[in-house]
Amino acid sequence: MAEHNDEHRPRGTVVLIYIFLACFVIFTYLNWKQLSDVWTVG
Amino acid sequence: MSINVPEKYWWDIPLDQDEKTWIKVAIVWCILLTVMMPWWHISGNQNPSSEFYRITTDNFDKLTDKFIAKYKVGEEEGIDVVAPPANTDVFVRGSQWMWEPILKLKKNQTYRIHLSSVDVNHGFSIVPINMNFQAVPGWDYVLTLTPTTSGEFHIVCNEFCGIGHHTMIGKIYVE
Amino acid sequence: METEEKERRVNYWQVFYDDIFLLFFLGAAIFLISYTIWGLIELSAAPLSPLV
Amino acid sequence: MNWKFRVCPTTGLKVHDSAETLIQVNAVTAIVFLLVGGALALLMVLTRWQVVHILPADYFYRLLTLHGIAMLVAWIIFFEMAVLYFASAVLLSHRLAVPWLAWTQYILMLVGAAMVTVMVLMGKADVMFTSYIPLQAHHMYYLGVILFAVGAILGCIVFFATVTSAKVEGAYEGSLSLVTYGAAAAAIIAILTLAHGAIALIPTWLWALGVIPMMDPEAYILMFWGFGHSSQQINLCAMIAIWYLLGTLTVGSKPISEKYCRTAFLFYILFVLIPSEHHLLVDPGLSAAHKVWNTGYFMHLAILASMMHAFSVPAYVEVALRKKGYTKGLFGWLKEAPWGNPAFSSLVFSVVGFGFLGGISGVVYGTEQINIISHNTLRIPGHFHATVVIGTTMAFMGVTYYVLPLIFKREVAFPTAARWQPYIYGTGMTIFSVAMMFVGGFGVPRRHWDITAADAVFQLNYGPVVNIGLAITAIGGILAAIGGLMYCLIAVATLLIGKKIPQEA
Repeated sequence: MAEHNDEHRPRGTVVLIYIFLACFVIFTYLNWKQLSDVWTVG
Repeated sequence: MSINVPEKYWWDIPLDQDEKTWIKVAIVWCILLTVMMPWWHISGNQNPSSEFYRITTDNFDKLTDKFIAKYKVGEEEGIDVVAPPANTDVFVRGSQWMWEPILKLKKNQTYRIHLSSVDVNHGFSIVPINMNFQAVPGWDYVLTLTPTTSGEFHIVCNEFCGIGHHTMIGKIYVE
Repeated sequence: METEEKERRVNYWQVFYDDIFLLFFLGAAIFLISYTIWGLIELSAAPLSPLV
Repeated sequence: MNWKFRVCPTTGLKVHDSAETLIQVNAVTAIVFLLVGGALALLMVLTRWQVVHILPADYFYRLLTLHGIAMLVAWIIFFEMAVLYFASAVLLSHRLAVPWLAWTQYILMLVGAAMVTVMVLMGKADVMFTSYIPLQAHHMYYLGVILFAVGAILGCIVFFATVTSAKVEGAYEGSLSLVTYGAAAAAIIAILTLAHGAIALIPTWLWALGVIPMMDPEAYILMFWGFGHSSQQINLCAMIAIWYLLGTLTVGSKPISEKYCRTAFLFYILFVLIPSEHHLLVDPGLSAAHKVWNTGYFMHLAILASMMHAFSVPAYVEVALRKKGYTKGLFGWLKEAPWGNPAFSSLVFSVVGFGFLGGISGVVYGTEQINIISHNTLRIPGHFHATVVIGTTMAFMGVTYYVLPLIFKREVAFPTAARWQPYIYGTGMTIFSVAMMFVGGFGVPRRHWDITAADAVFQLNYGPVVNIGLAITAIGGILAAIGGLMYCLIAVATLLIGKKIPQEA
């Protein structure tokens, strides 16, 4: 089947999606970091 | 085409390797995102409080007045300034359009802040530290708060509460 | 071959996915139980202030 | 049966004339509200830009209320009704079931939207989109919202009736197409959402009439967000259905794995509604268990669904382009993509903006603890302008460039302007959203007329970084307003003077 032809594999998207995941991880980390700097509340 | 009826036995078509790998990676990340919340309750210092009580607006009004009378140390722009000792019940009253009283707190001391409103919803936002909680009429929200930085802070209302909303500014001093 | 194709059973997962009314009820059940009903129960079970 | 159909010369789809008329009226009404909301948006950004500060306080709050309703409710839900009728009647080449019910939908929604607009403009409903009690609006305002919601429920019922009758009468065999399936997910979510709207607003309406006492304010918040937040998940499903539709229309992409895409939609139906909790994370009344569980999307399975779509939509576009022979390197296909087609560039902005800006920020700000540093700050409107405007609105704009020739049978007017429109709008909104989220990180409140608090007893100064950030927000907003106006003008001009496309008898 054509989908299994390596020429037609979505290799670019694979790279893009891991860039996306990296952004997600960094943004999450930065926000937890910012949170840990505010006053203590519970 | 995604606008046409799919192949009859679409369930039996296996996923591509790229799709399978991505799902696995994404699941791991989703589990991490989920676990962070309970984990922070155990080991983090900033968690939304789960302590709250129902209280009528009249009763909250009276409790705040009593609290102000007990610990009043002065006035600023006509608003009472109070300096409560650490580990006591502190009352913060939101109303159209002011936060009362002005608090004088000590750095690294813990206070039980009772937050509520006596008319409509208000937003309790401490700037520039950027901490935000909701003040809801009929609800006493108890925040166990420990200021860890000193200076002059403002309380901004960040829930729309009427045309004078933007003039609703309070103050906290931390020494 | 052709007749065999026609007699193949559609996977029951596929039948489940296609039943949009069943999905509607499942979605309603999860949302109502997890968010709405649980939330309303918690709100109504909130304690009265011990200070008054 | 003597239903009137025509055959679309481009797609070969059979179009029922009632479906066509209803798609037209809903889409045109949507665009009118977009124009109104866009004009108001311009006034909003020019007020929050502290140097310009154009509106007085009462008008700012009043028009902000109307901006929210015109955009988040009227534009999007009218357009979604058009999408539901398109995805059912047109894509299944079937008649629209019960056209009179669909007309009732349209009239109820129109009357409801008009009542709300008039009440807000008269100054009888300065309550914001949320209309949190005990703040009270005129009872006609609540009735308007209720009528609108009932109308939208009827639209969903027409959708399900059409899909069911298509199945019964053999218009299709087996499973629904992926786009129709996504629309079905949107319709399912819409019914659950609008039911919550009714539970929140009917008692509030009766309270405003003086018939019953006020409900508990926290219970109102709980019910309101079952409506207010979940209605954004209707947009989510409709938007993703349109992503697949645009992928097919622009580059001929097709789903490689139906199982994969449909599982993602299934996760939405089941798990995407419970994070209405996002708005109650720093409120009293709910335990940490309720908050963590609900804001966590059932172990973030709905987030998993979004991440799955985030992979499959571009992947299918890439595969389609590679099959056309653009196989050079990793990104050769991207270079050869039809960037001059406004539907394609809208799709790219929608996917990238929704994912990178709206999606990530939404999940993070909606985390129980992180909400402490985000609740009601400008981070929140920054987030949802990325999801609802860059995401949903740009997807809807993109599909309009196909709806105009297919449903209105006219060629798109001003093709050069249409080419540029997504870039101007998308760039403007990206600047706007990013700047807003950045400023919100300093604790700048949303829905606030004057953050210097010049009229208050104490003045505030957030510092130069915030002032510059708000200026950049405004510039992004102005750019987006230009792009939005271009879209409205292109659409209106096409309807009035666009070249008619000849149809087969």
